[in-house]
Amino acid sequence: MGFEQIIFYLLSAVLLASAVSMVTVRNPVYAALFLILAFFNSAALWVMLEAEFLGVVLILVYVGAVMVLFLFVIMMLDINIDVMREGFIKYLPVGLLVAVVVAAEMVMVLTNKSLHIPKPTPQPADYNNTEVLGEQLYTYYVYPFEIAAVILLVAIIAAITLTHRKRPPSTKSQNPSDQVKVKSTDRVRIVKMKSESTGGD
Amino acid sequence: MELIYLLIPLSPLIGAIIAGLFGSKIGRKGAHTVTILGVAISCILSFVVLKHIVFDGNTYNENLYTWSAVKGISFHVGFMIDNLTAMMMVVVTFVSLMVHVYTMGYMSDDEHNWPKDSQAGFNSYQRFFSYISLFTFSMLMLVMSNNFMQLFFGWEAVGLVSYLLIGFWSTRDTAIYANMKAFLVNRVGDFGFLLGIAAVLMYFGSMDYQEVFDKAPALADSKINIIGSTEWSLMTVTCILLFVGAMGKSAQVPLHVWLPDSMEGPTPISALIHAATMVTAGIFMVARMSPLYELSTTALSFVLVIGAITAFFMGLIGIVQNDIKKVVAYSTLSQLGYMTVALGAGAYGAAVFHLMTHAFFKALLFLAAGSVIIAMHHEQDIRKMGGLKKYMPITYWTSLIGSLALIGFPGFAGFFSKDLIIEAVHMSDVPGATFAYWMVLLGVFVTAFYSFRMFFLVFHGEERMDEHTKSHLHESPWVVTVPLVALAIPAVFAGYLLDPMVVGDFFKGAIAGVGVEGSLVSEMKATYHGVFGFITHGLMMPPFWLAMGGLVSAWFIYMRRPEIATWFYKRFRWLHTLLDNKYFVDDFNQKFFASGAVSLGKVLWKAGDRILIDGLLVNGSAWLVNKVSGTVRRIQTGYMYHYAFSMIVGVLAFISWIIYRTSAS
Amino acid sequence: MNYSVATPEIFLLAATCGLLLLDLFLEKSNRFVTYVMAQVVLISTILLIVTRLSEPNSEAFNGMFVADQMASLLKISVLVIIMGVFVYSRDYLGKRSMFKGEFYTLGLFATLGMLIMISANTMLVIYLGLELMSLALYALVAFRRDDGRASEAAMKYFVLGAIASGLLLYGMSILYGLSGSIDLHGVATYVANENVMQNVVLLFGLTFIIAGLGFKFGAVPFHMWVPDVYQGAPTAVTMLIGTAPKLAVFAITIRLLVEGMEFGAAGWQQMLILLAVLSLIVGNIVAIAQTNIKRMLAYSTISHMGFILMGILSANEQGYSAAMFYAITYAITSLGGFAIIILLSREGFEAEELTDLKGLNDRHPWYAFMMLLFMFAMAGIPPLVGFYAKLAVLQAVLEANLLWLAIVAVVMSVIGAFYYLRAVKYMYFDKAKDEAPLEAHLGFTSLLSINGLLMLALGIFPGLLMGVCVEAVRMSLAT
Amino acid sequence: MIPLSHFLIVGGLLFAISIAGIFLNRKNVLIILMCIELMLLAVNINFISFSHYLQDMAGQVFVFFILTVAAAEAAIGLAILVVLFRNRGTINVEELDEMKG
Amino acid sequence: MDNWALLSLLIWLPIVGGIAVLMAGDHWCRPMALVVSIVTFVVSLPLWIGFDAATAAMQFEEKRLWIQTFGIHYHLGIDGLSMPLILLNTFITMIIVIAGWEVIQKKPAQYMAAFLIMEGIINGVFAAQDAMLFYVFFEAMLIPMFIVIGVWGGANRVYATIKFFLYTFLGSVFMLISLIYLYNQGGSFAITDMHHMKIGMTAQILIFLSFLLAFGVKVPMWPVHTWLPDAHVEAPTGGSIILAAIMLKIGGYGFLRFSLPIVPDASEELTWLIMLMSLTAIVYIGFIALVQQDMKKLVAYSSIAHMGFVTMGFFLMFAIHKNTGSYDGSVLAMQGGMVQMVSHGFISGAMFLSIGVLYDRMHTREISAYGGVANRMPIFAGFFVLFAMANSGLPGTSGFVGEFMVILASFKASFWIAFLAATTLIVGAAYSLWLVKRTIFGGVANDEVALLQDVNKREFFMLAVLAFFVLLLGLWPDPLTHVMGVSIEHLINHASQSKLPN
Repeated sequence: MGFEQIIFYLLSAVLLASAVSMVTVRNPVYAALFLILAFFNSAALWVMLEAEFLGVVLILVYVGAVMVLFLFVIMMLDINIDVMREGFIKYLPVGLLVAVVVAAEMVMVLTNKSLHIPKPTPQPADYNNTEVLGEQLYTYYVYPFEIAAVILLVAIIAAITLTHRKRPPSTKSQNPSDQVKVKSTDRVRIVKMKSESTGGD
Repeated sequence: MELIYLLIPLSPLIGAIIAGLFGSKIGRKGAHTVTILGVAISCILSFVVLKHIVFDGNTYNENLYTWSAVKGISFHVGFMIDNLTAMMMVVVTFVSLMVHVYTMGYMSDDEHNWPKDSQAGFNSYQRFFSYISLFTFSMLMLVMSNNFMQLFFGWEAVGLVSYLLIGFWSTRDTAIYANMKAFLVNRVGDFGFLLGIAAVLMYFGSMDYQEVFDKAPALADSKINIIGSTEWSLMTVTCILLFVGAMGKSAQVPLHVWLPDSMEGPTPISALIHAATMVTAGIFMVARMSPLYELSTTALSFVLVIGAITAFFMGLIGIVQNDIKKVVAYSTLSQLGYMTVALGAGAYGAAVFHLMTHAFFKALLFLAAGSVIIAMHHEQDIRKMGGLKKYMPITYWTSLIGSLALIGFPGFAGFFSKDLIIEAVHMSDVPGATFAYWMVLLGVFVTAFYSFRMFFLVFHGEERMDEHTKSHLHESPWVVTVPLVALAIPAVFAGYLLDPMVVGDFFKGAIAGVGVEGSLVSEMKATYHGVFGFITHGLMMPPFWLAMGGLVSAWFIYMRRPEIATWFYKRFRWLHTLLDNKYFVDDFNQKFFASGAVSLGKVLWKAGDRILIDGLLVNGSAWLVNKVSGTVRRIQTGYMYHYAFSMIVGVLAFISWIIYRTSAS
Repeated sequence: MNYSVATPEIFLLAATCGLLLLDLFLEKSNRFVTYVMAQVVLISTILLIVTRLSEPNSEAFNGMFVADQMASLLKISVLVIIMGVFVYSRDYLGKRSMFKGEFYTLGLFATLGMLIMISANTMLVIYLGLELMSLALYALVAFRRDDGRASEAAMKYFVLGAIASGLLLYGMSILYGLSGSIDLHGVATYVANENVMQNVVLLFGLTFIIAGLGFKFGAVPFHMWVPDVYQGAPTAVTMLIGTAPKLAVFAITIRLLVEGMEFGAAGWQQMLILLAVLSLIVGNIVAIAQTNIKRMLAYSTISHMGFILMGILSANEQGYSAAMFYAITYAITSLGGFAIIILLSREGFEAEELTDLKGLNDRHPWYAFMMLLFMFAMAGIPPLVGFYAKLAVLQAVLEANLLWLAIVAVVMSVIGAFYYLRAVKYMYFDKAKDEAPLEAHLGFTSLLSINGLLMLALGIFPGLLMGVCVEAVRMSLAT
Repeated sequence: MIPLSHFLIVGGLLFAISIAGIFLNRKNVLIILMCIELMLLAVNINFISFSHYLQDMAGQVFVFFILTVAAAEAAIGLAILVVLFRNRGTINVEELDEMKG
Repeated sequence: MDNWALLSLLIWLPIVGGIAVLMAGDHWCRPMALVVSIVTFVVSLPLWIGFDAATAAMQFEEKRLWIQTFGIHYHLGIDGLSMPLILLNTFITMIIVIAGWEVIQKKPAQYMAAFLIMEGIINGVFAAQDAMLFYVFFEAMLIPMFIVIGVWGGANRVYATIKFFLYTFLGSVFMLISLIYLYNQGGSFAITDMHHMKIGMTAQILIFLSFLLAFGVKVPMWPVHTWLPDAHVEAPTGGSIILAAIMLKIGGYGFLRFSLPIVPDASEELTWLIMLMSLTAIVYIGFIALVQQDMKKLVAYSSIAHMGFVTMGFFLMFAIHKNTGSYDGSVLAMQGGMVQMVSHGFISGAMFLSIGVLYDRMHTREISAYGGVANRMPIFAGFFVLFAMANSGLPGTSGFVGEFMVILASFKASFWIAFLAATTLIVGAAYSLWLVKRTIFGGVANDEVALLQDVNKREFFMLAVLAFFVLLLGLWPDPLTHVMGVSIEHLINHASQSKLPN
């Protein structure tokens, strides 16, 4: 077993283990962290497959943005984690059975000889994955690229539409411009009063 | 001449239409005038035709219009006028005319027969005239027909009018029960009749009498299959089927049950329809078809036995009847049996002859009974009559003539025809003839007994009616008595036509066997020595003595020693019960056929339609779909993971299937 | 590069972005302008497509975009239907504080997604178009933010939709691995040289593709989202989801299965048969048990998708054109059906239950008559258009020698007729329980009338549209 | 040398795990969203392995777009989640069954 | 007379007229509907006058391409089989309009419009020469009928109308499959092209069964008849009339137009089945009719029994051929079936109308609620007895003609077929007369009956017209049989030749 293989199996094992943990772990924060671990491992796998750019993007975009978003939401929605895993065991046999059958069948099919493609020769050292990909994206794949842009736009619009809301009038908040504009007369009212009679018997 | 033939049936029809549709406009007088005029024209013209056909020796057989023509088969309406037809036309129109006249008196107070709130009672007088004229038309169409279809037309049409007239007083439950029963029983006969016609059409390929008769000899030996491979003679099957029709219309056992009940109708129609004309249509039909019957001894034997049974056993019932009309009705049944026996023996001429004489004297008897009923204020129970002789002399004497004619007193019309029949049966060699001979012979005694039982109970002895009725008793008006007298004449003298009609060649060409060497007719001819010879011969024969015995017994038992009747009643109570219940045939029919049909209908409806088809198949499948729907919708649990699960299972199933398939191949 | 081929899409994108900006500067009271502008955009897009109708089939963007007859026809239909949705939903949105610019921008983006799907010629663009449409629709379902049901529906739709996308993608990855191309032509070339029924990997990939498509169609067993989303979404959005997207999904199905894998027909035909039969059975039978009218229409949609799939699985040109005719006419029909539901609703009252239809004939005979037409059209009773759609599909199925399938289909449509009849029964035979007057603006009523009478007109003269569909399919698949 | 099928099997197993995660998880919608991310990751592994073995950039390009879409999807998914939480006060999957049948 | 587009006019005039009536609103709808129906009737008369009875070819033909994709033509034409039925339809519609004149107070415009539209559609059914056009009309008819029963029907109308709809719909969808199959095989939807196609035996059997289901339900034949009693009972008078008088005929017509000429070999093979079903209808249903407590149900069941003669008459040709080796008598049988159809149109229409007259007064159809009606309504009673007699097949009325011909012809096929068929003489009379006895005759049964008023002029007119036709057809059926003769002969010639591919 060569070094490459050892690395591959190690990464794969960790990847799968973290995926299983993500699915089974009780606390959603841990789940998110396991997912991040899975992303790291697969990013490494991708690098092994000479897809350096995508590996980096996966970490930057997924771990850096998407998963942070997830964690943010987890924190924001104060969820009672005690009840989170109830019934998991109850449904486990059926679920496991289906999952195992799916996995078994997938393995059966994916080892089929028609998918046997010889390992290509490694790219030369000066091969720049990012450059090739970038060139393809901005020339040949410009149309999908534009669509992807629209998709992101839609995501933005949708997210804002759904979550952004005007604060209800009852909410207490400051208004800086009003604060700045304030004058002394607004704050202090001088009231003239008659002096009280002090005399008295 | 064609115009005359056309006018004969149409003039009563026109009268019927006018009286029926415009009865309220023309009033009672208009109605009876127009209908009587119509029938009178018809009657007169019938005599003209009689002369033209019989004496001038013409025959007529033409089609009037095509009812429908279907490839190879055409249905026509047309007339065939020969001696038989001419005679029937005269009988029908004459009796009908008499009945029309009589009706003016009988129905004059008809509105009393209706409840106050019944508008159906308005114009019922006009309606009645319309019906009997319509009947005359139908009957004429029946007898004048030259083909089977028109025969069936008339056959059913007279049935319809009979239905309407039996139920004329439609507010009476018994009447409307009786008319339905009459129609249905007739329909049973028609059922066979129609099948017979179908057989004729199938094997003879025509509906026309003449064509059928022409082809008959060639088909005499044809066989047909009905059940399995058993071969039946075509002629036998056809003739028996046709005769089933006659059994219905002419009230032969076991389809006789409707006739006694039909007495629920007003008396004029009992006379006209249920004694003189319609009920004899069956006899006429068989006589008309005699060329076919001659070819099947089996059928004749069947006819003979049925007739014999009817003649004797129906007569027996007459003895225990107390309703004046019922007695006459059973006597009619019995007499129809005589005619049928004659047909069965092959003496068609004798049957038709008896038909004619019977028409006169039986119409007479009915009308006389009607006259009594009017006088008694619609009381029909003979036990509540008696001694009417002095109040109603004309009725009395005409009744006596009728009764004597009925029992076959020598010299009266019935004597000739009935003796002739007995004679013919005696000579016949059709299987069953011996049985029939004894039946008709005993029937003579019975006939005399019940006829005079009634006669004595009505006209003689003590007056058993209540005082109110008695104080109003008087002879009927002229419109009633004139027809009585007019009918009494032929009741006496019609018999003297014996010479030409039966023994002569009067029916040659119209009825089979006439003028053929070696046939029954020729045998009878050989022993015949003129009318008076016949009478003197008759005086020495058993029928005469039996008749006298019956008459005397009736006189002795009911006039002299009524206790004998009581004793007899007590001693033979079972017999009385049997006779009084008409051999339980009605009960059997009611229980078995009527209730049976209703029960069967209910079972079929509930078990078949409601439970099986509707319940199980139709609503059942709807229920099933609903049930499945309710179950399947529960799969839609609302839980996201179940939804996802179903998707995954779907994919999984596909993959498994693919792997199975590709690895299998 | 020939960008002009994609002019309509480019215009729609630009105009939608413009509308997005415009809306920002509009007062709430002037929202009507957004509505009008959205309609103008749609009409203009239609006109742009129409001007290109006579041009031959052409491709753009390195073959990723294809403009053919089928695409033009489907696009026009989609745009027309979206216009209808906008007209019908205006008052509905207004009364429920949903009359916002975002509805229109998201709606238009979804439309753009559909157009992209229709013209897509590679798996990549198919996927992106699908996602563009789906994401916009997910958001629209949840558009009524204060409605718990809507957000539940949106969540279900989103999660299941994402799973379906995952399945589709997995299938695409397998196809890519086998053929070495994400281009449909490349896939087609590969499939043409393979013995499909022996190639387990190809069938494996195909399974995932079919599952993904089946989800978008709402075919059993991938249908579970349909009833919940139909019921939960605001009716205006349900109307949007239930109509135009079916056409887009039809288009990508044709692209993937027919243009990409026509030689693999033997493989996908059998899978589609299963989906079609299950859809027909489950859709029709479960619809009977429904009391909620939107759920009922959801199950009815499932059954109709069964018919569309039947057309496709016939794997002949008659079948494709029949399915196309079916999809277009069905979309128009169900548009009208939902319009009636909108009509029955008013401020503070959602017409949800079938019983809300009671006595419609007494309340407003004309609307009742229109609904009658929609219902009988869905049931497939001539002379309404639904019949010809079924006729065409059955013809194709019989042409493909699938007699038993045709029998299942007709038996199920008899069962299905029951719940359409029940709707008619409520309208015509029952007394109204709700006497409130039915109000609608002129645009609504006139469009509804046109929509209803179109059922009849297309039923009496179905030849034209049918001919166009046949021609479009023939022309498009000829290349 | 690592054969292609090994990479594919890793992808396949990952796919299976994510599927199992989706329907085994009955309490938290967030986990489901994460499972979806995992599923897309599995697909991406497939694409990249194919891309590498086929020496074809299209697979990588596809992955690029999948990543983009996945991000957008996550944004919308989380937005819906937030809306849902606001309306219902829960993201428990078992309580999202108001509509059924 | 070559191209006046008379048939198109007959289809579209009432439909457009119906829409106009709908628009006209409740106030003017009645006279308008009457005018439309009369005009339609008048327009239909030239069909009779200009009809050439010497040819079996289609007359008054119109042909235009309709749906190019499937080569479906808007092809109309009539022969001796369809022409009388079209006239019957236009005639009966007039009666229905008059019958609903005062009775229908609820949404009269919709009521009238529904019937006028239905008239047009039914004319289309009889005139269509393209199978798909036929099918479209055949199905379209369900919609107005569904509404008519459902809106103006009785208490249990919803069940009845949905049952009616689904039953008939289920029947016809299989026919659709068969028609498409035939199209796929022969490339044409023209009925005449289908007549000349060679078809294998298995296919013939299946096609025959599908046609049997479609038309058998419509006729209706036992055992798919149970929708009819329900539909009749619940339908308003007009609905019952059109149902019995016209709709049932479409089933019979379908057998002649489709089953016999397209799949003669299967028809021959399965004649036993038809005979079995027909005879069961005659005997079994007859007994069921006997025990009905509801007048309409009784007449409905009797309709089923009478239609048994129609189907029997149509298929006797094969039984006759089997028994005698020739087709002699087949024409008589088929002719009988056709006459029975037309006659049943008048008689059952009249019966339902009569029941409607009673119902309008008493608001019940229970036989037991009546008795002695003749005492209060003598004129009506006269009509009723006449129609009841006609219903039981009395010679001289139209009811006799068809039964007579069929029974006569059936004897050629088998004694037992004739025997069982002839039992209708007894059973038919039994239920008809028992009905008459219980309702019309007898003493005044109760206070409601005592308050009855006799028919008014409108009712008298309708009943009289129907009575006239019942009698006319009974006394002189020749004009009717004459126009059908050649077409029937042609059909029998055609159906007697095997269509199996060699």
